[in-house]
Amino acid sequence: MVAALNAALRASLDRDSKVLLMGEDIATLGGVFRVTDGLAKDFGEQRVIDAPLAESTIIGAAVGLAMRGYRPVCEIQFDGFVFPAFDQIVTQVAKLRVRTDGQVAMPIVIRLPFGGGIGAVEHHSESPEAYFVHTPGLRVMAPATPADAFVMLQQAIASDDPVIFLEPKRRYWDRGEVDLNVDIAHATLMGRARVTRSGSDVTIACYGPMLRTCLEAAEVAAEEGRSLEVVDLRSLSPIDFPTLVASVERTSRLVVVHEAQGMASVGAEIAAVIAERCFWSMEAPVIRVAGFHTPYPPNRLEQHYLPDVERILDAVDRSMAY
Amino acid sequence: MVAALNAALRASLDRDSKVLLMGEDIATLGGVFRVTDGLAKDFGEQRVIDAPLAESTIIGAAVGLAMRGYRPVCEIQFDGFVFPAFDQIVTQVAKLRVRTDGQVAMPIVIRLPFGGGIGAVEHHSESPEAYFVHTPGLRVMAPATPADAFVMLQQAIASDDPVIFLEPKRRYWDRGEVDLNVDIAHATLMGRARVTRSGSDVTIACYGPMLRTCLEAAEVAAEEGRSLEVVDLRSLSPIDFPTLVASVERTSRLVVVHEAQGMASVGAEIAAVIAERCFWSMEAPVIRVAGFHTPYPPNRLEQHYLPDVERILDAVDRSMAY
Amino acid sequence: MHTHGGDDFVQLLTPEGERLDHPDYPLDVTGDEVRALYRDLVMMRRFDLEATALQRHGELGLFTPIVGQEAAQIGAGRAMRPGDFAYTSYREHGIAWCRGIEPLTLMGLFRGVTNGGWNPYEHNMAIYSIVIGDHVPHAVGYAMGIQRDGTDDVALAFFGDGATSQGDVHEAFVFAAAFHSPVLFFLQNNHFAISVPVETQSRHQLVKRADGYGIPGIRVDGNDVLASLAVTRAALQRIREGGGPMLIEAVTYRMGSHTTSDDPTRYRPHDALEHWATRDPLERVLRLMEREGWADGDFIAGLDAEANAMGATLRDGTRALTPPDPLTMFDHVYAEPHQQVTDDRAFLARYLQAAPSGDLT
Amino acid sequence: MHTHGGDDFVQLLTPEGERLDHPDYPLDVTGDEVRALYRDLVMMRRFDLEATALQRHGELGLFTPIVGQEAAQIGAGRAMRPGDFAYTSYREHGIAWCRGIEPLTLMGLFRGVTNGGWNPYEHNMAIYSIVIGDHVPHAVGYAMGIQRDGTDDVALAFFGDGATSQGDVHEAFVFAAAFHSPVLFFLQNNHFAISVPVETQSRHQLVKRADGYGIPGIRVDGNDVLASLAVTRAALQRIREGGGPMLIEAVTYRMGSHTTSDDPTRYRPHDALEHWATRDPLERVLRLMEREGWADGDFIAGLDAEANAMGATLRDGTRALTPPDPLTMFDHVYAEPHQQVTDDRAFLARYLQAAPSGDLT
Ligand SMILES: Cc1ncc(C[n+]2csc(CCOP(=O)(O)OP(=O)(O)O)c2C)c(N)n1
Ligand SMILES: Cc1ncc(C[n+]2csc(CCOP(=O)(O)OP(=O)(O)O)c2C)c(N)n1
Ligand SMILES: [Mg+2]
Ligand SMILES: [Mg+2]
Repeated sequence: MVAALNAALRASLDRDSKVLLMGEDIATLGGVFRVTDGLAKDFGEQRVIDAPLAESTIIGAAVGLAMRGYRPVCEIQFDGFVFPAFDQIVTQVAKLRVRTDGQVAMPIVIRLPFGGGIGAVEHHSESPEAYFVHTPGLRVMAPATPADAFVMLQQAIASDDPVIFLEPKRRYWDRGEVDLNVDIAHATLMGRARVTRSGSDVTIACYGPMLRTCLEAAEVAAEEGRSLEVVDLRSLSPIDFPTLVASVERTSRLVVVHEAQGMASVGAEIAAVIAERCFWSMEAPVIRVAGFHTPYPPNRLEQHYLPDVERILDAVDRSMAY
Repeated sequence: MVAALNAALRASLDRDSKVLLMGEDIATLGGVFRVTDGLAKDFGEQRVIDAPLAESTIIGAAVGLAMRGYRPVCEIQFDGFVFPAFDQIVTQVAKLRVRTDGQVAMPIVIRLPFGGGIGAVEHHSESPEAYFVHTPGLRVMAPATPADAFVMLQQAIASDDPVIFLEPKRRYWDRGEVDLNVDIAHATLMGRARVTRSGSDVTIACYGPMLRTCLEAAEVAAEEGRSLEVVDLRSLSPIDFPTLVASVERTSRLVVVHEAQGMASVGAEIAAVIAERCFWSMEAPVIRVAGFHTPYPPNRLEQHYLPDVERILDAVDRSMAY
Repeated sequence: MHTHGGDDFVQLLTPEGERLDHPDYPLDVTGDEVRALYRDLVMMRRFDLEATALQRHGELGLFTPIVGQEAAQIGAGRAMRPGDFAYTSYREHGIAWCRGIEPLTLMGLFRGVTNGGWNPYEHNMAIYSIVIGDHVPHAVGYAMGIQRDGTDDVALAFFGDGATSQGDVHEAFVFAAAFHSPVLFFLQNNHFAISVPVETQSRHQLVKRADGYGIPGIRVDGNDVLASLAVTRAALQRIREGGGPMLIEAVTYRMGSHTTSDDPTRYRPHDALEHWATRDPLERVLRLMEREGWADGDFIAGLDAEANAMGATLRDGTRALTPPDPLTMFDHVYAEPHQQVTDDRAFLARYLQAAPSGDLT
Repeated sequence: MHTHGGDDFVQLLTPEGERLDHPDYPLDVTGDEVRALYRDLVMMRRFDLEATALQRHGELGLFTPIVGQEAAQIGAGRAMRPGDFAYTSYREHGIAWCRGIEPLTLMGLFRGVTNGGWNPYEHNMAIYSIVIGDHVPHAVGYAMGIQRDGTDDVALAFFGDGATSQGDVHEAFVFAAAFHSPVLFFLQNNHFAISVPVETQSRHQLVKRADGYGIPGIRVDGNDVLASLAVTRAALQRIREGGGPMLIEAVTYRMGSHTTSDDPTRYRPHDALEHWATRDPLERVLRLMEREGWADGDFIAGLDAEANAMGATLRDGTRALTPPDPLTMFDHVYAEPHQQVTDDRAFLARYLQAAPSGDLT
């Protein structure tokens, strides 16, 4: 996936001279995950910028650059370091378009490696998506595969809206087919979910790092004679409810899976909406599989914190038991 | 309510010499809403502190004061100004207890006037509670009446946990009986909801500024022959689901009301949990009444943004129509 | 504490209306130029009066008075070129004036019919920024854009003494210094952040902050429009020539309340207004003009008439500012459609149709 | 750019092991004292080697090397009194050592069995802070507490050159200056924030930042343990006596990688290591001791044995650090019960009982 993201950045830098990258350690080092590797060399320091160590002004400066006509793509090094920039994101990036009655665009992408499962120290494994989904004015996207990472990042950069682009860091090293010649304009539309695996018993909604885990669960379930339909949400704001509702109307059951803690989360939103829209067809309540209501634990305990195949199958069981 | 909060602060300062107040304009001025009026005079500059204009370090310094054994009560002047402090709140205040394996307590209260309806300019009418409810390690409370404000603020200050204390600013000027001699230890427990009005047709769950509006709606509904039960949540983290479930089991219908935008909100959490726990008894899906997915509008439009009696009754109608 | 009261600043016009020379900031001005500046000052003071009155009459929810700070702002504003870009807080009516934004346009925010009010690109001035400090990094980002465009424009960030405590303002200094960006930080030290005196933000002169970043700083008499003009001009010129960021601290005083909701009697030292009244920014220009014979009765009467006309336009125009259609609140949340907004908008549209008054609380 | 390389700092011991005098920072040290300091340095260097090796062998997820920075930290750490309180980032193993925290205790975080590891009150040192800058305001708050308690303790905040760009560090300066709080800011300029050279944070000496707040700043040779000790002692003394906050910039160099995951060959100038090797913090103390006849073969051999023993304890102890019971993750989220935690805990408890391995991914 790292290579796919790198290729997407390269393509975007090539396509539009207004695209700039900014972040900590992204130029000379090429990013701690090497997502920007080689880009400073090829596009120069003016377009691939090593910033001082200050997230708030990485985003704040991006706002000014956007106002001057640029399209900044900012990297926040890890999920846990996005909070110093929270004010600029929520108060300025998300709101400036509406505050100026549409006269100022905020074509800013904030790339955020997120999620756990890589054995990192604290603050390096968080899933802050709900904070952004709750915030009007932001789009939130999370690719789950290299192919989607390649397409979706380019779409995010091309969008005139600000996008929080969540990169599932435990999938950074995943390999997969990427069609580098895909026509971005005709690829799966931004904001659309995708039914990644069809099934008839229970719908599983997930995104980012959990897609692979959910597909594994579906494999195991299939062996046990249960047919799971796996929906990759891809976009978290907006959420593609039409696709999800259509799936749930077929299966009558839904399990939502994410790593983030559950209270007032994306899973809560999905459960609330589906419970309403599919009220007459649900044969079981929406079951949520999420991180616990604790700060992310020390990494030797993360396997217990993170939803895994077993917990997903347990939720499927509970759903089927209704 | 302002007087009740002032009395609660005074009582807490009197009771425990470790209690300190810190914020912008709280000492000499007595706070822009006069909640701290007179306290600097009576308790001195060492205990009622006018801080430099920097929210992040108001909270960050409170962390250090707490580590030195103090119990800081911080005022953030308005809801929209809490975001510069977001990192300190989410990363430090919420997590330090668990990060130190319980050895460091964070008895910090963050007072936050919140919500709209007072005709203020932008950033002065927001409802950021979902951000905090989503964050493990924080307690979130919102009183709706002067009497509760008096009790709950003292409970929050006495708690060893950090509390985001949301004060419904459009109710600041509400008057109501406050028993200044109430025994805090025996008052309604922290974290408990209260059935403010009993009814049989539909349960309305709300908190803070919306309680009065919901009670008004219940009055109107009663005239039309509909019996609404109004539950004042009081605490948003934790949420008192036992009380809420008991109510919904009686009425089989739930409407959740808040000013905050709906996506991944407190309303979503409640809808998700109730849909699951009351799956067999619900005669209608949970209906949510919330702010829209837009930044808070210019104040001349706020009446359209904020849930009002009509919108609540409309939701009741929709619930009853199932 | 008097660290902030010291007169160690650039002054070109004394309170008594005497011209001073300054080796680094020479300024030749003609009678016409001074008259033009005086007109700006007078219009701003009148604007302030009128807007305050409009608030008192219930036509505005709130207003942020400028009185006392006219010279700092007009001097800086008149030093700017059209291609420069200003980021300000909520009290820079004088900058808006110099950027060609009609006084009436500013009323939209305070009347609650918009959160902005003008097209930033038409005037090269961002909308007012209310969250303290937030806009200062924006100016630096804009300046980084200027660098990439290769023009000699400058971005300006206007902010107050209170704002200097915010982390964002510091970070903006860091970035500007690191990238040597063409940005002018213009700090109006009006001695208060609401009720909190500047000494709570710093026991040290605020201009000294610049030293720590290797950014040149200049302290100027903010009640002296000529000094503010000359110093800002010189700074802008230096920045245009590639000199990198600069900081100006304009020492002034907020003669009014913080906003019309504020009650300064609770915290303002009782003799402060008297003291600062002797340093009034308008008075000294008038004295200079009298001294030089640049202002006759006709000029003054003409100005008065112009101010009256502006006041009338402002009053009538403000009353005529009506809230937009409620559905417009959904219009610009996103550039491209967002389902949640579409749904919420549809809900409100249906709802408004059912209950057209829409105002039932 | 060489603004940061300049030797305009306090040095009491040259790289060649010669003692220098300094008018402001006189230091009388005995052979015993120097030997004790040397022991600290040696133990830290060994600790670094051992921990790095443990990481290479898969026993730690990550480690943050200290090599090169031993003198800055040991000097500062040994200047502290027990009642002082230290807030540090993740690389202050030398401070931890001086605060009596066993090297093994530090391994918990890096092995992923805890996010802390020690009781801050037992050692008067907060747990490591990973989010850059966050802990600096904590030190100021703690110092405000000291002021209210009326003791003469001092809070210390240790942070890096990269951290100086963070808004929180600036705000901490602002608060400390405003309240004249007893806090010592100790900045280790090791020339890098991961790959980013200090010049990107500031083109100007970092110690100069202090000037802007009216905070006295001292620049010290961070590879000279005697200078670090003397300067920190003097600063602490001044602060204890009510002198208010101070900043020390210790100029040093990160000889290792940022963390064991980092590859410095991608960004470190190729001759930098050679250059800085000539300024090694241990070497010069050894030379001094040799010169003075303070270190004989026995002493060196004894030290070596002690370091070996520490290494063995570290290796064995680290391997024995096992993850706590999964249910402990719920233990200290709140002081008082929270229903959501209670529910989640019950869920995991049931779940672990059903599938005791708990590790099925
Ligand atoms: C982040 C933030 N915190 C608090 C406020 C509330 N507030 C509005 S103006 C103000 C004082 C600002 O003082 P200063 O920067 O000196 O500007 P002045 O009002 O004097 O022009 C405060 C605290 C705010 N708008 N933003
Ligand atoms: C807020 C934040 N942003 C980014 C990071 C990632 N990060 C970890 S260490 C580091 C560099 C810190 O440099 P410096 O302050 O000089 O300390 P040093 O590592 O040199 O000791 C960065 C960017 C972080 N931990 N916190
Ligand atoms: Mg001010
Ligand atoms: Mg460093």
